[in-house]
Amino acid sequence: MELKFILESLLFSAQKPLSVKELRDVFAAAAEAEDADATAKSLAKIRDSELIAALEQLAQEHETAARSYRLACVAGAWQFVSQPEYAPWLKALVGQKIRPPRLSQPALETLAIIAYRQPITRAEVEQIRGVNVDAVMQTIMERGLVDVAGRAEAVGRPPTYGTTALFLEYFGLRSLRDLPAADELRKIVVQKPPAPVTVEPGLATTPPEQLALGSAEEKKAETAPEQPANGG
Amino acid sequence: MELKFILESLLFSAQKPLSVKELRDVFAAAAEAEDADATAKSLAKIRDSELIAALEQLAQEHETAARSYRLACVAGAWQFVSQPEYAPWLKALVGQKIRPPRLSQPALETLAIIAYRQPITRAEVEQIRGVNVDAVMQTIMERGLVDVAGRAEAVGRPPTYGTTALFLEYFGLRSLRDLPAADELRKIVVQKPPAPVTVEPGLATTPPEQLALGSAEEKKAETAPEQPANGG
Amino acid sequence: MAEYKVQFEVFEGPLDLLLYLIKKEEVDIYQVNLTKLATQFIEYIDLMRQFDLEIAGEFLVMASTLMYIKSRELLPVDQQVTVEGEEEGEDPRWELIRQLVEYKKFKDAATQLQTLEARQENVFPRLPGKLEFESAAPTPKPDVSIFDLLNAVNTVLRRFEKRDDARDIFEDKWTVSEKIEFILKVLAEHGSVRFAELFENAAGRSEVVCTFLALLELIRLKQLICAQGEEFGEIEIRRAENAPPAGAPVPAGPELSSEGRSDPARNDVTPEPILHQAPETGGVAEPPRQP
Repeated sequence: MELKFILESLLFSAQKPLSVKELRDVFAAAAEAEDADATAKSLAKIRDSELIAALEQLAQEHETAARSYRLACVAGAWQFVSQPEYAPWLKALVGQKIRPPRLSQPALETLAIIAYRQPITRAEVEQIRGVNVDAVMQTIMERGLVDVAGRAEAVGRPPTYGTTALFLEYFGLRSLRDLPAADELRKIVVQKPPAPVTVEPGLATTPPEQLALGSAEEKKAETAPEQPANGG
Repeated sequence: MELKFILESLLFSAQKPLSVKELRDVFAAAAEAEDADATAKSLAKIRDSELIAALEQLAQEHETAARSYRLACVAGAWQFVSQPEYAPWLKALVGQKIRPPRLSQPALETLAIIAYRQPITRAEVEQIRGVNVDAVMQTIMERGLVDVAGRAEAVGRPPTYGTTALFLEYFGLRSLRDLPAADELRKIVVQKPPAPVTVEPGLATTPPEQLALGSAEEKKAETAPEQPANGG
Repeated sequence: MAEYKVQFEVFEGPLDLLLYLIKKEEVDIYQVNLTKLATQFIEYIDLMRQFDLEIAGEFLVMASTLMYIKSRELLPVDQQVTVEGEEEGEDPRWELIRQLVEYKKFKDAATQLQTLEARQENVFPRLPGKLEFESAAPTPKPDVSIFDLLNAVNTVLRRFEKRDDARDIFEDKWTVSEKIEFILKVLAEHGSVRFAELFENAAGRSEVVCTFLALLELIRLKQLICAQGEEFGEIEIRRAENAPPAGAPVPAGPELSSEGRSDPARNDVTPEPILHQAPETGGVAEPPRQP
């Protein structure tokens, strides 16, 4: 495997310009990996001069290929950049309002549970949904709808999750109090490990009713009209 | 300015895979810009077929150049991706790719059946696998790889299932046509041999060992129908 | 048997086990000796029981199909009966081979998907930094509403309730030993019982499987006799006349199963082949689905 192609793949995938030092660090890290092969190990201590020579050869090749992008070195950092003549279309691309993809049903369900039961641990969400939620939690966290809220007072102090400001924005809610009442969902009993004795009752194990809604909203919840079963 | 290079610069700069429709929208938007030049205007109403032809030519060129990346079409959207052999260094650069855990053997088998035979009912999947698939169906639906596709015209109108765009993305496929050996598996034609090998009638008392290999070998030699070997 | 112990594997289902046995023989699926296969399959099931592994209902259904195929073959030609309505195309041997070939192809396809899956783990998309032309446009409104969220709440609730029921009915209620007691009690009261009757009130698949396992166990312990008044008629189950005292039923153990198991290769007089015609009576072949 040629050094210049490894460098090319790194620069092509990097989100920012990379300096020779940063590239050298990547080679060192790759050689440290558990499953590092002979090639990776042989490049562990590559010299800056070799890197620079390979980078310059690479830049030359791309110059010759005369495509719509080239490899540039600016202030000592290397980066693939597009040629200026394509700016009109790139501007149009940036201006495009690309809708984020629709949330899947599992994502919505997980989101609903977290919204009504926050702060809640992953294990508790799984207990209610009855399935592993790793993939779906990752999606909604990546979308910025859910974030770590703290840690539960349970064994291992697992992280708890809650909804974000973006969640409210996403669903057009002013605050969590605006969530339509869903008493049933709040009532599902999730087995929590007993709280440590030192914790005051009402802190770690506070019933979700008290966390999700203020007591004023509790009344609202009671009188709330029948929820639409098939809305949306 | 060549269309393929404009497309290349767009895909080079885009932060997500772009579909033909999205690319068409970019050309339309660029033509609308105040300072749009003649080239931009001339591409305002470019046809999908032209775009696809240019994209395919572009992908071909990058394939031929045999660099460390290529232009890929996954689930109908185009994107530059790295060649797998550079993964050790890319992992060191951007960290392990975030991906849900690998699929289990039952999940893969069930997915394969649904992928090739969609739309298909749960009962039909079970008939092929010979086991209950409730749990595994839940897993792959949860992961968003499979979804309800409609209802069968059978008694009770049971739901039918099909694979999703995420399925194509997960396996890096352009479309269902890209499935390995698609034609063969969609409609499996099984040749009926003269007669399955069993014991000779009337030889009930013969121990099976004596019958098995001898007769099987003979028959094979005699008739040897064109069948894939059962190895692997 | 010893060789199995070395390479004891967990199989996805009966078809998977059959493919494994065929592969070991190194013959083409079309060339496989079904009688021998049936014997090996039953041996494997016995082995699983000796290891106290839970045997899925599907394995038992397949075992009965194989026993049926085998028992047909063991009859001299002039005594073989053509089942009413069974045409050329429905030869159970042929149907089994067709199923195996089809399953094998999908298993191969699954392997190819697995290769693609592993490959994709090493493919990194180019993820360039944001282009800087002007301030980014505001994020457009997503295509989702509060009603979608509520719908999701309702779905969770419905499924949660259903799941609780399911657990009560299917997981906690039935054990094989209870079913053994139940069968013995029925026989003590009525003397005999029709095979199908035992399954009439089954609440679901797992109860059917428990009852069936209980029957097999009692037959193995020589507590029961299965009799059939006429060919393909109803199977009747009676207490064995010289049955040893009913005592506590013993779970399957190595010494018991080696003593009590009939050699499936021989066409002997144990009731097993008759019992394995069960698919014809409609008793076990299609256990009711769980809701």
